[in-house]
Amino acid sequence: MSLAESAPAAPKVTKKDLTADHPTWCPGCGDFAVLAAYYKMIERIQLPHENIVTLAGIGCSSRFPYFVNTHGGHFIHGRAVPLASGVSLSRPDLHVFLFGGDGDAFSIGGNHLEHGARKNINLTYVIMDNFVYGLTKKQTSPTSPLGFKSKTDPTGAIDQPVNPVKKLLAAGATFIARTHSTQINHMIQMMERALNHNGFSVVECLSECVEFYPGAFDAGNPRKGGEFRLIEEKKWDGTPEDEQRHDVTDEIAAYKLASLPFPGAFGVFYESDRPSKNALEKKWSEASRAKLGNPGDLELLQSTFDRMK
Amino acid sequence: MSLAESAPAAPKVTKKDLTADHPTWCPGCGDFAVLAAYYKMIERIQLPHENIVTLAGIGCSSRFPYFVNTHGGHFIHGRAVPLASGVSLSRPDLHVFLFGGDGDAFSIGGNHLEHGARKNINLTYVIMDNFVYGLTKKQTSPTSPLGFKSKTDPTGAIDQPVNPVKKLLAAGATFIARTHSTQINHMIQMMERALNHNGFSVVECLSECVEFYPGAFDAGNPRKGGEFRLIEEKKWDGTPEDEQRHDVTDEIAAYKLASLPFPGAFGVFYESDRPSKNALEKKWSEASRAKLGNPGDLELLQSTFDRMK
Amino acid sequence: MANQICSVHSIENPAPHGVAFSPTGIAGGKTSARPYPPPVISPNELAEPATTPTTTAGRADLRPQSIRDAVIRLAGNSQDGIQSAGALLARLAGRSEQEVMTYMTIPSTISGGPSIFQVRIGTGDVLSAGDEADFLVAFYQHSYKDHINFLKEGGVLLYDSDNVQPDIEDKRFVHVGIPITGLTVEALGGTAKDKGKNVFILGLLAKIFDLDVPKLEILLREKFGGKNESILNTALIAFHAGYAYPVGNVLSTRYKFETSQQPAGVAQVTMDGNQALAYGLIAGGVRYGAAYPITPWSTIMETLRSEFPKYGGLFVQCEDELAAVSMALGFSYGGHLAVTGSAGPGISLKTEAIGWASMAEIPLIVVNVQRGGPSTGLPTNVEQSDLYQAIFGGHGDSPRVVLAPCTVEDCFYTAIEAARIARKYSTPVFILSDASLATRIQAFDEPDLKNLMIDPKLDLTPREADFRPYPLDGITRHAPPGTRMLGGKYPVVTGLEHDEMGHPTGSPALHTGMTAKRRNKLQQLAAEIPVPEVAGDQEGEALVVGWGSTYGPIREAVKSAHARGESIAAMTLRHLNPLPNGLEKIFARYKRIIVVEMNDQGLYGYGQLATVLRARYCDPKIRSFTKTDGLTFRVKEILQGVLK
Amino acid sequence: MANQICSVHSIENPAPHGVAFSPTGIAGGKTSARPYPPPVISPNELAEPATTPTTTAGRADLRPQSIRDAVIRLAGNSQDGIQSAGALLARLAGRSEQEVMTYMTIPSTISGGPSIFQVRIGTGDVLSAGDEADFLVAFYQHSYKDHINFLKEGGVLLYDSDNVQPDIEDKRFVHVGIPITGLTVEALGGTAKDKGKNVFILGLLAKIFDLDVPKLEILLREKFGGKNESILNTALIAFHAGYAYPVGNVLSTRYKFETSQQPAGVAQVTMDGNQALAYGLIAGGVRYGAAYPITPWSTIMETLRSEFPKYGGLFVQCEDELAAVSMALGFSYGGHLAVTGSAGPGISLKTEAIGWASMAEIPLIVVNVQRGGPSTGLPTNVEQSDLYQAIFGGHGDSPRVVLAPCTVEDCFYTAIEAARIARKYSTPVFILSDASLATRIQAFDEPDLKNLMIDPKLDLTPREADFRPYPLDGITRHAPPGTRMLGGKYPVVTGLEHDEMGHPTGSPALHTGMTAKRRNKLQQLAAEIPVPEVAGDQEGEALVVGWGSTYGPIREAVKSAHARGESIAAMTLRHLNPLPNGLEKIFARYKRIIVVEMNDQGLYGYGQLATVLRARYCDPKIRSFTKTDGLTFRVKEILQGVLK
Ligand SMILES: Cc1ncc(C[n+]2csc(CCOP(=O)(O)OP(=O)(O)O)c2C)c(N)n1
Ligand SMILES: Cc1ncc(C[n+]2csc(CCOP(=O)(O)OP(=O)(O)O)c2C)c(N)n1
Ligand code: SF4
Ligand code: SF4
Ligand SMILES: [Mg+2]
Ligand SMILES: [Mg+2]
Repeated sequence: MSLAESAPAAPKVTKKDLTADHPTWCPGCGDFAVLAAYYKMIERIQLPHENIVTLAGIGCSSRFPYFVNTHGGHFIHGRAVPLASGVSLSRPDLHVFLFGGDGDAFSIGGNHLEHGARKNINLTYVIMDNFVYGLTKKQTSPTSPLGFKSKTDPTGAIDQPVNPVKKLLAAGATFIARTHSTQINHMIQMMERALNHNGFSVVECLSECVEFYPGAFDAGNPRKGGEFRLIEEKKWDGTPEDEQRHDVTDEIAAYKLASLPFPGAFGVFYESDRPSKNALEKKWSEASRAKLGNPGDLELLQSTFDRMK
Repeated sequence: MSLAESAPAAPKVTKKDLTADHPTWCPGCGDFAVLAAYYKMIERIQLPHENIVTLAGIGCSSRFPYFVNTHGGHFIHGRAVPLASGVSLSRPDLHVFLFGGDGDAFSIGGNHLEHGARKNINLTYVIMDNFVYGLTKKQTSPTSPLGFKSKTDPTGAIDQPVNPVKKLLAAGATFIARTHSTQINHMIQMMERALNHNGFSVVECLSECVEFYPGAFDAGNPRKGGEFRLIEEKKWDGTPEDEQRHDVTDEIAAYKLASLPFPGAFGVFYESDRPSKNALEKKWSEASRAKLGNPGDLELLQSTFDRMK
Repeated sequence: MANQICSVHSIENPAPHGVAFSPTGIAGGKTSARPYPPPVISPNELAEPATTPTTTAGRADLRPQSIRDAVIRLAGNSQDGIQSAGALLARLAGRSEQEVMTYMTIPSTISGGPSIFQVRIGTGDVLSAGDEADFLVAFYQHSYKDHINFLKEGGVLLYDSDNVQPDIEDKRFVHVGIPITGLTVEALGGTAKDKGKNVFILGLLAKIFDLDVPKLEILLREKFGGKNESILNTALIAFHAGYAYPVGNVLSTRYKFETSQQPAGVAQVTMDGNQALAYGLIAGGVRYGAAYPITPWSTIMETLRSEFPKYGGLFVQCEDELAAVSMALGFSYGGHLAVTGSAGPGISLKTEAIGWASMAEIPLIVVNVQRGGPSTGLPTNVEQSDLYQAIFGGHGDSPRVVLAPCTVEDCFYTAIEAARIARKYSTPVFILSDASLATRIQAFDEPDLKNLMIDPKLDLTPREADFRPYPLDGITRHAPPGTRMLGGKYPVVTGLEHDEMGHPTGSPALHTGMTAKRRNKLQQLAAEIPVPEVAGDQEGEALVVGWGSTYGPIREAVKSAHARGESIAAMTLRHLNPLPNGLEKIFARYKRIIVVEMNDQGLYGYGQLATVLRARYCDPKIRSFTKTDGLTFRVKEILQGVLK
Repeated sequence: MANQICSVHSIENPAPHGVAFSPTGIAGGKTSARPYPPPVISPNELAEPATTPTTTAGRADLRPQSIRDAVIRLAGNSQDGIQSAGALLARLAGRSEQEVMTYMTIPSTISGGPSIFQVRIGTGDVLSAGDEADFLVAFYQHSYKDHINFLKEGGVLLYDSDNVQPDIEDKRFVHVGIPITGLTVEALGGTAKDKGKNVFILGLLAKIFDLDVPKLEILLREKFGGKNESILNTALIAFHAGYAYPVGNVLSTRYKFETSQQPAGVAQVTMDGNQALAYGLIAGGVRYGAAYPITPWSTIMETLRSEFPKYGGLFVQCEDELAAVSMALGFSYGGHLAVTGSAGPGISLKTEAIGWASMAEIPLIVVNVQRGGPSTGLPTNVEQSDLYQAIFGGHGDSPRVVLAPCTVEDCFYTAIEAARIARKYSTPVFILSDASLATRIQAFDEPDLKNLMIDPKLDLTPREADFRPYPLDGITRHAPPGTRMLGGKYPVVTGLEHDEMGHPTGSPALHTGMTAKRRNKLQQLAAEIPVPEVAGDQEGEALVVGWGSTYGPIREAVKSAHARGESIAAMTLRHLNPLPNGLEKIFARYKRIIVVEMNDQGLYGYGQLATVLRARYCDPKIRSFTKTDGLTFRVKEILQGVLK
């Protein structure tokens, strides 16, 4: 979503302005950090307060909008992408942010995620992936690893999990990043870059469910003896090191990166500047109006009726 | 779907046995050839007649089951994969075939296709892709190319189409092939290999809608001056030529192949022998029963109730 | 000039009012004073001069005769373009200020097949497409076989003698055989082969009915005058070949429609119900929408997909109905009232999200163009079996507004009213149309757009500090994103039960209060819905109640029964949920209330509207007459059903 | 011994029959001869000895006193494990052949929070969890504040004096302060910190109510005796610490439940409604299913996901509800009757596919564990607002069977009946449970599995040459794939309208005939449903009609009103669509029919069942008493609502 679109000169937005209801999340839930990063990011960028929209589906993570003092919506399970798309396509003045869980995004919402990506609708989607169904108290999620013991897989999950980055690449998402809720600065960076991307931008954020999947992401957390492996992006400085670095416009390379074993790499996997549906539809609308000489609504409908006499 | 499963010694099945209602398709529709290939394939393999199930969603192509004299079902739009999965998971004695269109598979049914692939359910899905909505008379489909003029895109489609092979690869389908309804023998080969694959096998078959998208696939039809570019699979014969050939177990290579411009390559893109959900669930069921000493149903429920006293 | 409105419109909705055909009818607006029109021409009147065709053989020209009404059925295959020929006739009638109504069948097989197009043109009210044809044009043997019994006794059978061998012994009809295929091929020099048959027929009919040729030529130009000149020429050649054919040799009479008594001047527009509904939405200020294709809804979305952008809006074809309703809600949440639509299967999929609209109180228009059900059912047939779902389909207590247009003209005005209600009450509004309205072509008075047109403004006026998104004591006024909240508190809309500020709550008192709030606003709406007009005897033996597209046949049936001295009246409900208040007073004036519907009698013997009325009024005299054959009601079916 | 069945079961379903508590009650099976039980112990009786606690101070042991019934409410946070303590009490009651019912609230916030668990144990019928508590155990100050008013006058407040400062001036209650936290930590050596509080309380209650300690120890072993021995030891230590506490110093009475008069021997099983429903499905021969998680349905799917494989079946968690219902239909089509389920939002999503099941005539069981609506609504509260959707939710004329269990025991038998009906009529069957049944724990007579258990056999017997998949003159008998068709013609099941062989058709006659066929089979079912039993006066002033979980409170209310001399009776409907025949005869015997439901009064003043009954019977004396506060009915609310 491009900053260009945002109207200037609103009063300064502070964390205090952005704070709403106290989160109902369990103490220690990874989602708190995602919320903090969102506050910080908006504070840094200073978006006009009233032009921020925070939307979500259903899930623990999807309670997000209640905890943010912006225009917001808490929709139904799995359909937040089309809801947000409607807002984005009809309101270029707004910054549309979407938050939700892995079940919301990849299970019930999987098809909408894919078509939103394909159509390249201009919005930013932060998927708070905890590898489990939190709100409904520990069922297997589409990202639960094989062997994960849940209430619906008491002896361990047997279905191969979704690979979010691969799915998004194949679907045609134009910005795909991955981060970890214990890495607050990295989260902020990724959210900001997603926001600045003009098109469908997704950030998968590993966010621990301390209640039902504690320690799930320690392997990606240095403080827990894990490795937070950052993607080094090409600087195009012609240096030999640069050879080794990742070209974010290279879809195949991104797909390879996405094949790394858990916890995998973090950072920007892919970014492309394919035109957004917002831009294409706008162009079409303007062209069809121009062809008619940009008539007024009444004039236009009247002329249509005249043809039906 | 593995032949191993099929019971032997049924009376010989002939095309005549398999023929049912006369197809209601428009004269010249590509789907006729797909039907013919299906008859031929079954005749070759000689599956027990009563153990063949032909299922479909909704669309012109999805009328398929009426034209085949096997057990069959004409379900609702986009949900045929879970329907077929239910049949497959509960009836190992059956050969489950699924037919449908691009809208059915990639638009409304996109999520089910993906999860069916991920769970690797044992069935064969032939997607009759005509790049358009036929039954509803020419709206843009998820595979319609950019610029395609339809009733919902009168000045040409603007949404980037789905790439079926990429989608299926990322989703985890274990057999992915592509064919063309003017290449009858190739169709039969692909269907047969899909049938013999143990897991979720998909054949994307370009099948022309002469009514609403005539000539769509001429570029892949030598008889129309196009090129039917076949995928050469590795023979593992250590010859230098073999270096150039495609390794169907190489996911990245398959993804690259899928990136070729239209009409792209035809043949098997990918095949892997990841265990099917059918096998995994069976194993789990047998294990849990064994743990209990394979009790009878009554005995089992009684013991459960005894624990609740 | 048309009067296809079933009942008075809501006061805030300045549509032409329904006409009461009985002098005692409630004044129904500008046309209600119009005298009770005489019954339509009888079969015999029409056909009598032709009953002895043989004697007329050889005569050069047609003896003129004046008629008020004619039903012409064109029977062929869907490929023959009989639809376009019929549509041109309909449009001509519209331009000639005649009443017109068409009826067509769409083959349910993909590859086309037998199909008909029926045009009824009249100088008086034309309320139905007609039970019987005065003229049958048969292209093929199967057309003849399937439809000859629809031709009234004494009616004229016009057949393509190249393809049809009628039973000429059958003296009930006037047989007029013309080698249509041959003549067309001949006229077009084989180039377009027999593709011009439809236009040839048009020329033939122009001669027989003494139609206005210059006007028809203009229509042909409008229809075929595209990029390729040759197409238009071919059409004109075929037309004149048909017109020039010496039909006098085989048919003795030239029929001339009486010129209408209407004060000329009010121009008419001619279109089908789906077009009327689409343009009504535009007039009502709807500029955004999203949907997924399905018959018979698709043509609305196709129209809006092209039209909305011209008005600076947008209509999106989504991946499925779940996405479509959700995107439409995104538009509405964004401050632009949006529309979504489908037929039964798709509406079923939208159920969950529509429940969110009820709970979050976001306005939305949901169009259901009903077809035969359940499940995929009969995609190209008509039925009124989705009323239960529209009223009761949501989980939880989720009251919805349900409107049903009853004519093509009413599709236009109902769409405007739906938009008004959705905005005023911030709630989802259903429009229940059906397959017969969708494809039926009617002419109606050109709407007064200047006064009707709603200019949709995005309301971002800053909200005061005391703003409550969900006031218990008032109707919710959605504050779209982009609105500055002077109190500094920004609202979250939600599908969870909530307090006045939109915070989730499990409070017993609040759930009770909010449930009542969501119900009360529909009760408020009910109070502003006018009591529907009753046509016919204002009290007496029987009141026939209907809804939707059965309006015409019911009116015509009641009219003719009345003419025969029956004590009977007709009422059509356009507001089905909430119902208008005061119906009990009307019911009290009749001995029998017969609810006529195209749906099943159900487990207990009552159709869907009948069940709703019985539940509210507990009046045992409310009875049902229903059918489920997938076809529109014939006038005589209704007469049989209601008179006993 | 339990009699929680609301009405006689279908003859083919050999469940224990409902008990008529009035001598004139219809004989309701083996227990119906049981005499009218005396009213439950009065607050004063219970508390009187304790009203002057001070005087009793210092006394070493408790004075025994016999009681028939006690309501104990444990109030703390969801983390305190009060649920498990309460559940153990309930199970103990079950093993002691006492009636028991529990009630709990689940915090709607994710991170847990205040929550209660209430156990009512009685020697007579226990029909509701109780309007007031005899004992309140308060863990925290907020527990005390929120629940003290639920304690009846003279009731005993047992509080953790480490966390709670009650208003000891409040002389309405007996205050018993015990440093529960401190004592537990002390007993467990701080190791498990205050985690053992719940078990400590259990020990305390065991002493106060003179419970069977050996039995309790066995229960503790069953519950905590897992892999880790130390857990069990901790539990036993905490339990005995509580039991050993000299509660006599602060409370004078030891309460002893009367030993039940029931002929011992019939063992009882104790479980919650969702378990009962799940095991009922297994007993009914259901072995396959698919669903998606949602509160309060999830625990059924979790049980079946583990249980079905043990029976050689399978339950699949799908990607969404659309896939779930479709996969369940795949199982059923394959010849294995399957179940799917959800709560409102998910059922809404299943609507389209359920319509296919009606049309294709494939059997299916759909469980809806109702919660507060609309939309996401109140996920953890109870409501009965999905009845309309269950009966009327599908598009097209798609009649569905709708059953509603009314007790935990009935959940078990209703599941068996649903499976029987789905098989016999090859049609979708809804089971409407609700959030209160789902989590309520009750003890009931151990079912006679030997006679009940259905062995699901896959029927692949070859079909004769004259086999018709959709006979107009009979009930569809699905031929699953794998069946040899001796006529050589293999069937296609379809959601399109079809002829008897399953070929798609648009034939008017066939659509009429098939629509009637799908309706008639439900009318046949109606004929075999027994007329529900009426408890209380068999004719008189008022008949209170209910459905689902309101059975208990309605029975108890009517019972006490009756005891006070009111002319009143109660009837619970378990079959909601089709309704049993002959209700009109029952209604005729009363002056007022009051339908009590947990849903909204709607636009016209009637709840959902009331509306359905009014529509069928058009009897204006059918009235509604409804509420929408998301809570189960209190007995006194019902009394206020129905007696005026
Ligand atoms: C249609 C529908 N189906 C199911 C549910 C129940 N439900 C609520 S949230 C959820 C999934 C939660 O998992 P996730 O999306 O990963 O979010 P998390 O709680 O883990 O943050 C489910 C199944 C629902 N509310 N609506
Ligand atoms: C729920 C639902 N939505 C929409 C439709 C209407 N519909 C039927 S088939 C179809 C798409 C047809 O396109 P495709 O799947 O590509 O099949 P084709 O006809 O091209 O073979 C649609 C939108 C429907 N029957 N059900
Ligand atoms: S359940 Fe898990 S995801 Fe939900 S709030 Fe608690 S810790 Fe977070
Ligand atoms: S419309 Fe197209 S896809 Fe359908 S039958 Fe005709 S040619 Fe085939
Ligand atoms: Mg999650
Ligand atoms: Mg297609």
